[in-house]
Amino acid sequence: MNWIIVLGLIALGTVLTILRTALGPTAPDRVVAVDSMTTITTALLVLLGLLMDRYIYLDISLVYAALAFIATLAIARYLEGGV
Amino acid sequence: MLTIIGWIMIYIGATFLFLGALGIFRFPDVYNRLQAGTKCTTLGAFSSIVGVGLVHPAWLPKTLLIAFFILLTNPISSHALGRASYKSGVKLWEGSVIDKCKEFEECQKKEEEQE
Amino acid sequence: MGSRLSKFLYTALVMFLLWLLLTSSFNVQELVAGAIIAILVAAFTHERFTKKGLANLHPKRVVCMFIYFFYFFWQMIKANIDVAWRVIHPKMPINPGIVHVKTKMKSDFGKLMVANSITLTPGTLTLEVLGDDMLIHWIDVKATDVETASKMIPGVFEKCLKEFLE
Amino acid sequence: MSTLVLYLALAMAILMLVGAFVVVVTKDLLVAVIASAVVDLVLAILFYILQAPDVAITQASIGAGLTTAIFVVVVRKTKRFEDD
Repeated sequence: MNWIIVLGLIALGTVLTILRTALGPTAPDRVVAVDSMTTITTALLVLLGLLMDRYIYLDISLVYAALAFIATLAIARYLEGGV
Repeated sequence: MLTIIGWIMIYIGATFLFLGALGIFRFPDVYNRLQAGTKCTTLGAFSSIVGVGLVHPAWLPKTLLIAFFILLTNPISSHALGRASYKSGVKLWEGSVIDKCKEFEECQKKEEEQE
Repeated sequence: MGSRLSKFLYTALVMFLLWLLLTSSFNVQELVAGAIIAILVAAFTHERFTKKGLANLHPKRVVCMFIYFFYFFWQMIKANIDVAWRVIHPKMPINPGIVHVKTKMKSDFGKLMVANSITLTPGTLTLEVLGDDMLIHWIDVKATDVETASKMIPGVFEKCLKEFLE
Repeated sequence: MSTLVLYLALAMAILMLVGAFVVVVTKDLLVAVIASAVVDLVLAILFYILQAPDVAITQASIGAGLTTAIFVVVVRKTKRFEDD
Protein backbone atom coordinates (compact mmCIF):
# COMPACT_ATOMS: atom_id res chain seq x y z
CA MET A 1 0.00 0.00 0.00
CA ASN A 2 2.81 2.41 0.93
CA TRP A 3 4.60 1.72 -2.29
CA ILE A 4 1.53 2.23 -4.46
CA ILE A 5 0.97 5.74 -3.07
CA VAL A 6 4.63 6.83 -3.19
CA LEU A 7 5.42 5.45 -6.62
CA GLY A 8 2.08 6.68 -7.94
CA LEU A 9 2.82 10.25 -6.82
CA ILE A 10 6.28 10.16 -8.36
CA ALA A 11 5.03 8.64 -11.61
CA LEU A 12 2.33 11.34 -11.86
CA GLY A 13 5.02 13.97 -11.37
CA THR A 14 7.13 12.43 -14.12
CA VAL A 15 4.14 12.43 -16.47
CA LEU A 16 3.54 16.14 -15.77
CA THR A 17 7.16 17.06 -16.48
CA ILE A 18 7.13 15.01 -19.69
CA LEU A 19 3.97 16.84 -20.77
CA ARG A 20 5.71 20.15 -20.13
CA THR A 21 8.68 18.92 -22.15
CA ALA A 22 6.43 18.02 -25.07
CA LEU A 23 4.25 21.16 -24.90
CA GLY A 24 6.59 23.89 -23.62
CA PRO A 25 6.52 26.95 -25.86
CA THR A 26 10.24 27.84 -25.74
CA ALA A 27 13.41 25.79 -25.38
CA PRO A 28 14.21 27.02 -21.81
CA ASP A 29 10.84 25.70 -20.63
CA ARG A 30 11.76 22.25 -21.84
CA VAL A 31 15.19 22.40 -20.25
CA VAL A 32 13.64 23.37 -16.91
CA ALA A 33 11.27 20.43 -17.14
CA VAL A 34 14.09 18.00 -18.00
CA ASP A 35 16.25 19.33 -15.17
CA SER A 36 13.60 18.78 -12.52
CA MET A 37 12.76 15.42 -14.07
CA THR A 38 16.39 14.47 -13.47
CA THR A 39 16.04 15.29 -9.79
CA ILE A 40 12.79 13.35 -9.54
CA THR A 41 14.47 10.41 -11.25
CA THR A 42 17.35 10.42 -8.78
CA ALA A 43 14.89 10.14 -5.91
CA LEU A 44 12.98 7.44 -7.78
CA LEU A 45 16.14 5.38 -8.27
CA VAL A 46 16.94 5.50 -4.54
CA LEU A 47 13.38 4.50 -3.68
CA LEU A 48 13.49 1.58 -6.14
CA GLY A 49 16.76 0.53 -4.53
CA LEU A 50 14.90 0.30 -1.22
CA LEU A 51 12.02 -1.60 -2.86
CA MET A 52 14.31 -4.20 -4.42
CA ASP A 53 16.67 -4.19 -1.44
CA ARG A 54 19.96 -3.97 -3.36
CA TYR A 55 22.78 -1.81 -2.01
CA ILE A 56 24.57 -1.53 -5.36
CA TYR A 57 21.65 0.35 -6.88
CA LEU A 58 22.60 3.42 -4.84
CA ASP A 59 25.75 3.81 -6.96
CA ILE A 60 23.71 4.52 -10.07
CA SER A 61 21.85 7.24 -8.25
CA LEU A 62 25.15 8.73 -7.07
CA VAL A 63 26.52 8.82 -10.62
CA TYR A 64 23.30 10.39 -11.77
CA ALA A 65 23.31 13.08 -9.09
CA ALA A 66 26.90 13.99 -9.91
CA LEU A 67 26.77 13.86 -13.72
CA ALA A 68 23.29 14.81 -14.87
CA PHE A 69 23.76 18.51 -14.36
CA ILE A 70 26.58 18.61 -16.91
CA ALA A 71 23.95 18.27 -19.65
CA THR A 72 21.93 21.13 -18.16
CA LEU A 73 25.04 23.31 -17.94
CA ALA A 74 25.96 22.55 -21.57
CA ILE A 75 22.52 23.52 -22.83
CA ALA A 76 22.54 26.65 -20.67
CA ARG A 77 25.91 27.69 -22.12
CA TYR A 78 24.53 27.16 -25.60
CA LEU A 79 21.49 29.36 -24.90
CA GLU A 80 23.75 32.10 -23.56
CA GLY A 81 25.66 32.16 -26.81
CA GLY A 82 28.90 30.26 -26.20
CA VAL A 83 29.80 26.64 -25.57
CA MET B 1 10.74 3.90 15.41
CA LEU B 2 13.35 4.96 12.86
CA THR B 3 11.38 3.09 10.21
CA ILE B 4 8.26 5.11 10.94
CA ILE B 5 10.16 8.43 10.79
CA GLY B 6 11.77 7.31 7.55
CA TRP B 7 8.43 6.43 5.98
CA ILE B 8 6.97 9.78 7.03
CA MET B 9 9.91 11.53 5.38
CA ILE B 10 9.46 9.47 2.21
CA TYR B 11 5.78 10.47 2.08
CA ILE B 12 6.62 14.15 2.56
CA GLY B 13 9.29 13.91 -0.14
CA ALA B 14 6.99 12.22 -2.65
CA THR B 15 4.31 14.83 -2.03
CA PHE B 16 6.75 17.67 -2.60
CA LEU B 17 8.11 16.06 -5.75
CA PHE B 18 4.57 15.82 -7.11
CA LEU B 19 3.83 19.44 -6.15
CA GLY B 20 7.00 20.63 -7.86
CA ALA B 21 6.01 18.86 -11.06
CA LEU B 22 2.52 20.35 -10.80
CA GLY B 23 4.08 23.80 -10.37
CA ILE B 24 6.17 23.29 -13.48
CA PHE B 25 3.00 22.39 -15.34
CA ARG B 26 0.88 25.28 -14.05
CA PHE B 27 3.03 28.38 -13.67
CA PRO B 28 2.98 30.93 -16.49
CA ASP B 29 6.62 31.72 -17.40
CA VAL B 30 10.11 30.23 -17.24
CA TYR B 31 11.26 32.00 -14.10
CA ASN B 32 8.27 30.97 -12.00
CA ARG B 33 8.60 27.43 -13.28
CA LEU B 34 12.23 27.52 -12.25
CA GLN B 35 11.20 28.58 -8.74
CA ALA B 36 8.82 25.66 -8.32
CA GLY B 37 11.15 23.23 -10.05
CA THR B 38 14.14 24.11 -7.92
CA LYS B 39 12.69 24.46 -4.45
CA CYS B 40 10.08 21.73 -4.35
CA THR B 41 12.12 19.09 -6.13
CA THR B 42 15.24 19.80 -4.05
CA LEU B 43 13.45 19.41 -0.73
CA GLY B 44 11.42 16.48 -2.06
CA ALA B 45 14.47 14.58 -3.28
CA PHE B 46 16.43 15.44 -0.12
CA SER B 47 13.64 14.29 2.19
CA SER B 48 12.86 11.04 0.40
CA ILE B 49 16.53 10.07 0.00
CA VAL B 50 17.31 10.68 3.68
CA GLY B 51 14.10 8.82 4.50
CA VAL B 52 15.41 5.77 2.66
CA GLY B 53 18.60 6.08 4.70
CA LEU B 54 16.58 6.09 7.93
CA VAL B 55 14.52 3.05 6.93
CA HIS B 56 17.75 1.15 6.18
CA PRO B 57 20.33 2.55 8.65
CA ALA B 58 23.29 0.74 7.04
CA TRP B 59 22.77 2.84 3.90
CA LEU B 60 22.76 6.17 5.72
CA PRO B 61 26.28 7.46 4.72
CA LYS B 62 25.80 6.96 1.00
CA THR B 63 22.29 8.41 0.99
CA LEU B 64 23.59 11.46 2.87
CA LEU B 65 26.25 11.87 0.19
CA ILE B 66 23.67 11.68 -2.63
CA ALA B 67 21.46 14.20 -0.84
CA PHE B 68 24.44 16.51 -0.37
CA PHE B 69 25.27 16.34 -4.09
CA ILE B 70 21.70 17.23 -4.96
CA LEU B 71 21.71 20.12 -2.50
CA LEU B 72 24.92 21.43 -4.06
CA THR B 73 24.29 21.00 -7.79
CA ASN B 74 20.60 21.87 -8.09
CA PRO B 75 20.84 25.60 -7.28
CA ILE B 76 23.84 25.96 -9.59
CA SER B 77 22.06 24.48 -12.58
CA SER B 78 18.91 26.49 -11.93
CA HIS B 79 20.98 29.67 -11.68
CA ALA B 80 22.67 28.90 -15.00
CA LEU B 81 19.31 28.18 -16.61
CA GLY B 82 17.76 31.39 -15.33
CA ARG B 83 20.63 33.50 -16.60
CA ALA B 84 20.67 31.70 -19.95
CA SER B 85 16.93 32.14 -20.46
CA TYR B 86 17.17 35.86 -19.67
CA LYS B 87 20.07 36.30 -22.07
CA SER B 88 18.37 34.35 -24.83
CA GLY B 89 15.52 36.82 -24.69
CA VAL B 90 12.66 35.07 -22.91
CA LYS B 91 10.13 37.70 -21.79
CA LEU B 92 8.78 37.89 -18.27
CA TRP B 93 5.12 37.11 -17.62
CA GLU B 94 2.92 40.15 -18.32
CA GLY B 95 1.78 40.34 -14.70
CA SER B 96 5.33 40.99 -13.48
CA VAL B 97 5.87 44.03 -11.31
CA ILE B 98 9.41 45.21 -11.91
CA ASP B 99 12.43 44.34 -14.06
CA LYS B 100 15.70 45.76 -12.77
CA CYS B 101 17.68 43.68 -15.26
CA LYS B 102 17.12 46.26 -17.96
CA GLU B 103 19.53 48.62 -16.17
CA PHE B 104 22.50 46.31 -16.63
CA GLU B 105 24.22 45.84 -19.95
CA GLU B 106 25.65 42.45 -19.08
CA CYS B 107 22.20 40.90 -18.86
CA GLN B 108 21.16 41.84 -22.36
CA LYS B 109 21.35 39.51 -25.28
CA LYS B 110 24.49 39.83 -27.35
CA GLU B 111 23.75 40.36 -31.01
CA GLU B 112 25.74 37.93 -33.11
CA GLU B 113 25.58 36.04 -36.33
CA GLN B 114 24.36 32.49 -36.09
CA GLU B 115 25.81 31.22 -39.35
CA MET C 1 46.67 32.53 4.69
CA GLY C 2 47.72 29.15 5.96
CA SER C 3 50.99 27.40 5.30
CA ARG C 4 51.45 24.64 2.76
CA LEU C 5 51.47 21.88 5.37
CA SER C 6 48.19 22.89 6.93
CA LYS C 7 46.57 23.19 3.50
CA PHE C 8 47.84 19.72 2.64
CA LEU C 9 46.58 18.19 5.89
CA TYR C 10 43.17 19.79 5.55
CA THR C 11 42.73 18.55 1.98
CA ALA C 12 43.83 15.03 2.88
CA LEU C 13 41.42 14.98 5.83
CA VAL C 14 38.44 16.08 3.73
CA MET C 15 39.28 13.56 0.99
CA PHE C 16 39.59 10.74 3.52
CA LEU C 17 36.21 11.64 5.05
CA LEU C 18 34.69 11.57 1.55
CA TRP C 19 36.21 8.11 0.98
CA LEU C 20 34.73 6.89 4.27
CA LEU C 21 31.29 8.16 3.25
CA LEU C 22 31.57 6.53 -0.17
CA THR C 23 32.68 3.09 0.95
CA SER C 24 31.08 3.13 4.44
CA SER C 25 33.15 0.17 5.66
CA PHE C 26 35.94 -0.09 8.22
CA ASN C 27 37.84 -2.92 6.57
CA VAL C 28 41.61 -2.43 7.06
CA GLN C 29 42.49 -2.83 3.38
CA GLU C 30 39.95 -0.25 2.28
CA LEU C 31 41.14 2.18 4.94
CA VAL C 32 44.79 1.86 3.77
CA ALA C 33 43.82 2.29 0.12
CA GLY C 34 41.70 5.31 1.00
CA ALA C 35 44.52 6.92 2.96
CA ILE C 36 46.99 6.45 0.08
CA ILE C 37 44.55 7.90 -2.47
CA ALA C 38 43.67 10.81 -0.19
CA ILE C 39 47.35 11.70 0.24
CA LEU C 40 47.97 11.46 -3.51
CA VAL C 41 44.99 13.67 -4.35
CA ALA C 42 45.96 16.17 -1.66
CA ALA C 43 49.53 16.36 -2.96
CA PHE C 44 48.29 17.49 -6.36
CA THR C 45 45.36 19.71 -5.50
CA HIS C 46 45.94 21.37 -2.13
CA GLU C 47 46.86 24.73 -3.66
CA ARG C 48 43.52 25.06 -5.39
CA PHE C 49 41.29 23.31 -2.87
CA THR C 50 41.61 25.64 0.10
CA LYS C 51 43.07 28.98 1.08
CA LYS C 52 43.10 28.82 4.87
CA GLY C 53 44.02 25.20 5.56
CA LEU C 54 43.46 23.83 9.03
CA ALA C 55 42.14 27.19 10.23
CA ASN C 56 38.81 26.12 8.74
CA LEU C 57 38.38 23.70 11.64
CA HIS C 58 38.48 26.33 14.40
CA PRO C 59 35.71 25.45 16.94
CA LYS C 60 33.97 28.79 16.57
CA ARG C 61 33.72 28.30 12.82
CA VAL C 62 32.34 24.77 13.21
CA VAL C 63 29.68 25.88 15.71
CA CYS C 64 28.67 28.74 13.45
CA MET C 65 28.45 26.36 10.51
CA PHE C 66 26.06 24.11 12.42
CA ILE C 67 23.88 27.06 13.42
CA TYR C 68 23.89 28.20 9.80
CA PHE C 69 22.83 24.78 8.57
CA PHE C 70 19.91 24.50 10.96
CA TYR C 71 18.74 28.01 10.15
CA PHE C 72 19.10 27.20 6.46
CA PHE C 73 17.01 24.04 6.74
CA TRP C 74 14.29 25.88 8.61
CA GLN C 75 14.19 28.54 5.89
CA MET C 76 14.14 25.87 3.20
CA ILE C 77 11.12 24.11 4.72
CA LYS C 78 9.31 27.45 4.98
CA ALA C 79 10.15 28.20 1.35
CA ASN C 80 8.75 24.89 0.20
CA ILE C 81 5.48 25.25 2.09
CA ASP C 82 5.16 28.75 0.63
CA VAL C 83 5.74 27.64 -2.96
CA ALA C 84 3.53 24.56 -2.53
CA TRP C 85 0.71 26.76 -1.28
CA ARG C 86 1.08 28.99 -4.31
CA VAL C 87 1.03 25.94 -6.58
CA ILE C 88 -2.14 24.32 -5.25
CA HIS C 89 -4.07 27.59 -4.79
CA PRO C 90 -6.54 27.73 -7.71
CA LYS C 91 -5.83 31.39 -8.52
CA MET C 92 -2.00 31.20 -8.20
CA PRO C 93 -1.33 34.32 -6.05
CA ILE C 94 2.01 35.26 -7.60
CA ASN C 95 3.43 38.75 -8.03
CA PRO C 96 6.79 38.21 -9.69
CA GLY C 97 9.57 40.61 -10.63
CA ILE C 98 13.34 41.03 -10.77
CA VAL C 99 14.97 43.11 -8.01
CA HIS C 100 18.53 44.29 -7.44
CA VAL C 101 20.40 43.73 -4.14
CA LYS C 102 23.93 44.28 -2.93
CA THR C 103 26.02 41.68 -1.12
CA LYS C 104 28.77 42.26 1.40
CA MET C 105 30.72 39.06 0.75
CA LYS C 106 34.18 39.45 -0.75
CA SER C 107 35.45 35.98 -1.65
CA ASP C 108 34.12 33.92 -4.56
CA PHE C 109 33.18 30.98 -2.34
CA GLY C 110 31.22 33.30 -0.06
CA LYS C 111 29.30 34.66 -3.04
CA LEU C 112 28.57 31.11 -4.19
CA MET C 113 27.19 30.16 -0.76
CA VAL C 114 25.06 33.31 -0.54
CA ALA C 115 23.69 32.77 -4.05
CA ASN C 116 22.87 29.12 -3.37
CA SER C 117 21.18 29.98 -0.08
CA ILE C 118 19.12 32.68 -1.78
CA THR C 119 18.04 30.24 -4.44
CA LEU C 120 16.78 27.72 -1.91
CA THR C 121 14.96 30.14 0.41
CA PRO C 122 11.48 31.70 0.22
CA GLY C 123 10.45 32.79 -3.23
CA THR C 124 13.79 34.04 -4.51
CA LEU C 125 16.11 32.88 -7.28
CA THR C 126 19.50 34.31 -8.18
CA LEU C 127 19.69 35.25 -11.85
CA GLU C 128 23.02 37.05 -12.16
CA VAL C 129 26.00 37.95 -9.98
CA LEU C 130 28.12 40.90 -11.15
CA GLY C 131 30.73 41.83 -8.57
CA ASP C 132 28.75 43.16 -5.60
CA ASP C 133 25.45 43.32 -7.41
CA MET C 134 22.98 40.45 -7.50
CA LEU C 135 19.86 40.30 -9.65
CA ILE C 136 17.15 38.23 -8.02
CA HIS C 137 13.85 36.95 -9.32
CA TRP C 138 11.31 37.30 -6.53
CA ILE C 139 8.01 35.47 -6.76
CA ASP C 140 6.20 37.93 -4.48
CA VAL C 141 7.81 41.38 -4.65
CA LYS C 142 7.52 43.32 -1.41
CA ALA C 143 10.19 46.02 -1.82
CA THR C 144 11.66 47.43 -5.00
CA ASP C 145 14.49 49.75 -3.89
CA VAL C 146 17.99 48.43 -3.32
CA GLU C 147 18.43 49.02 0.43
CA THR C 148 15.19 47.45 1.66
CA ALA C 149 15.54 44.47 -0.64
CA SER C 150 19.15 43.93 0.45
CA LYS C 151 18.00 43.90 4.05
CA MET C 152 15.16 41.50 3.36
CA ILE C 153 16.79 38.89 1.14
CA PRO C 154 20.46 38.12 1.91
CA GLY C 155 20.73 40.04 5.22
CA VAL C 156 20.43 37.25 7.75
CA PHE C 157 22.53 34.74 5.85
CA GLU C 158 25.44 37.09 5.47
CA LYS C 159 25.82 37.62 9.22
CA CYS C 160 26.51 33.99 9.94
CA LEU C 161 28.32 33.21 6.70
CA LYS C 162 30.76 36.06 7.33
CA GLU C 163 31.66 34.47 10.66
CA PHE C 164 32.84 31.17 9.30
CA LEU C 165 34.06 32.09 5.85
CA GLU C 166 35.97 35.35 6.20
CA MET D 1 5.27 -6.12 -5.52
CA SER D 2 6.66 -7.48 -8.76
CA THR D 3 3.45 -6.53 -10.58
CA LEU D 4 3.89 -2.99 -9.25
CA VAL D 5 7.39 -2.82 -10.72
CA LEU D 6 6.02 -4.23 -13.97
CA TYR D 7 3.40 -1.49 -14.20
CA LEU D 8 6.10 1.10 -13.50
CA ALA D 9 8.22 -0.34 -16.34
CA LEU D 10 5.19 -0.13 -18.65
CA ALA D 11 4.60 3.51 -17.74
CA MET D 12 8.28 4.30 -18.33
CA ALA D 13 8.16 2.62 -21.77
CA ILE D 14 5.16 4.77 -22.75
CA LEU D 15 6.99 7.92 -21.56
CA MET D 16 9.98 6.89 -23.66
CA LEU D 17 7.71 6.63 -26.70
CA VAL D 18 6.42 10.16 -26.05
CA GLY D 19 9.99 11.48 -25.88
CA ALA D 20 10.99 9.67 -29.09
CA PHE D 21 7.91 11.06 -30.84
CA VAL D 22 8.94 14.60 -29.91
CA VAL D 23 12.45 13.90 -31.26
CA VAL D 24 11.06 12.79 -34.62
CA VAL D 25 8.41 15.49 -35.04
CA THR D 26 10.15 18.71 -34.01
CA LYS D 27 11.93 21.11 -36.38
CA ASP D 28 14.07 22.73 -33.68
CA LEU D 29 17.18 20.59 -33.28
CA LEU D 30 17.92 21.85 -29.75
CA VAL D 31 14.49 20.58 -28.67
CA ALA D 32 15.36 17.27 -30.29
CA VAL D 33 18.56 17.12 -28.22
CA ILE D 34 16.62 17.83 -25.02
CA ALA D 35 14.02 15.19 -25.81
CA SER D 36 16.71 12.63 -26.60
CA ALA D 37 18.17 13.38 -23.15
CA VAL D 38 14.75 12.44 -21.76
CA VAL D 39 14.81 9.18 -23.75
CA ASP D 40 18.26 8.37 -22.33
CA LEU D 41 17.06 9.12 -18.81
CA VAL D 42 14.03 6.86 -19.05
CA LEU D 43 16.09 4.14 -20.73
CA ALA D 44 18.43 4.15 -17.72
CA ILE D 45 15.42 3.68 -15.41
CA LEU D 46 14.21 0.80 -17.57
CA PHE D 47 17.59 -0.95 -17.40
CA TYR D 48 17.51 -0.43 -13.66
CA ILE D 49 14.04 -1.93 -13.28
CA LEU D 50 15.03 -4.92 -15.42
CA GLN D 51 17.86 -5.59 -12.90
CA ALA D 52 20.90 -4.70 -14.99
CA PRO D 53 22.73 -2.24 -12.72
CA ASP D 54 26.01 -2.18 -14.66
CA VAL D 55 24.32 -1.37 -17.96
CA ALA D 56 22.26 1.26 -16.18
CA ILE D 57 25.35 2.90 -14.68
CA THR D 58 26.98 3.16 -18.11
CA GLN D 59 23.81 4.42 -19.72
CA ALA D 60 23.43 7.03 -16.98
CA SER D 61 26.95 8.39 -17.21
CA ILE D 62 27.27 8.36 -21.01
CA GLY D 63 23.69 9.18 -21.89
CA ALA D 64 23.09 11.86 -19.29
CA GLY D 65 26.33 13.77 -19.44
CA LEU D 66 28.40 13.07 -22.51
CA THR D 67 25.95 12.52 -25.38
CA THR D 68 23.92 15.63 -24.66
CA ALA D 69 27.03 17.82 -24.38
CA ILE D 70 28.45 16.52 -27.67
CA PHE D 71 25.12 16.99 -29.46
CA VAL D 72 24.92 20.55 -28.15
CA VAL D 73 28.40 21.28 -29.52
CA VAL D 74 27.35 19.79 -32.87
CA VAL D 75 24.20 21.94 -33.02
CA ARG D 76 26.36 24.95 -32.21
CA LYS D 77 28.77 24.18 -35.03
CA THR D 78 26.10 23.61 -37.66
CA LYS D 79 22.65 25.23 -37.41
CA ARG D 80 19.71 25.08 -35.11
CA PHE D 81 16.59 24.98 -37.26
CA GLU D 82 15.80 22.31 -39.78
CA ASP D 83 14.77 23.31 -43.31
CA ASP D 84 11.33 22.45 -44.58
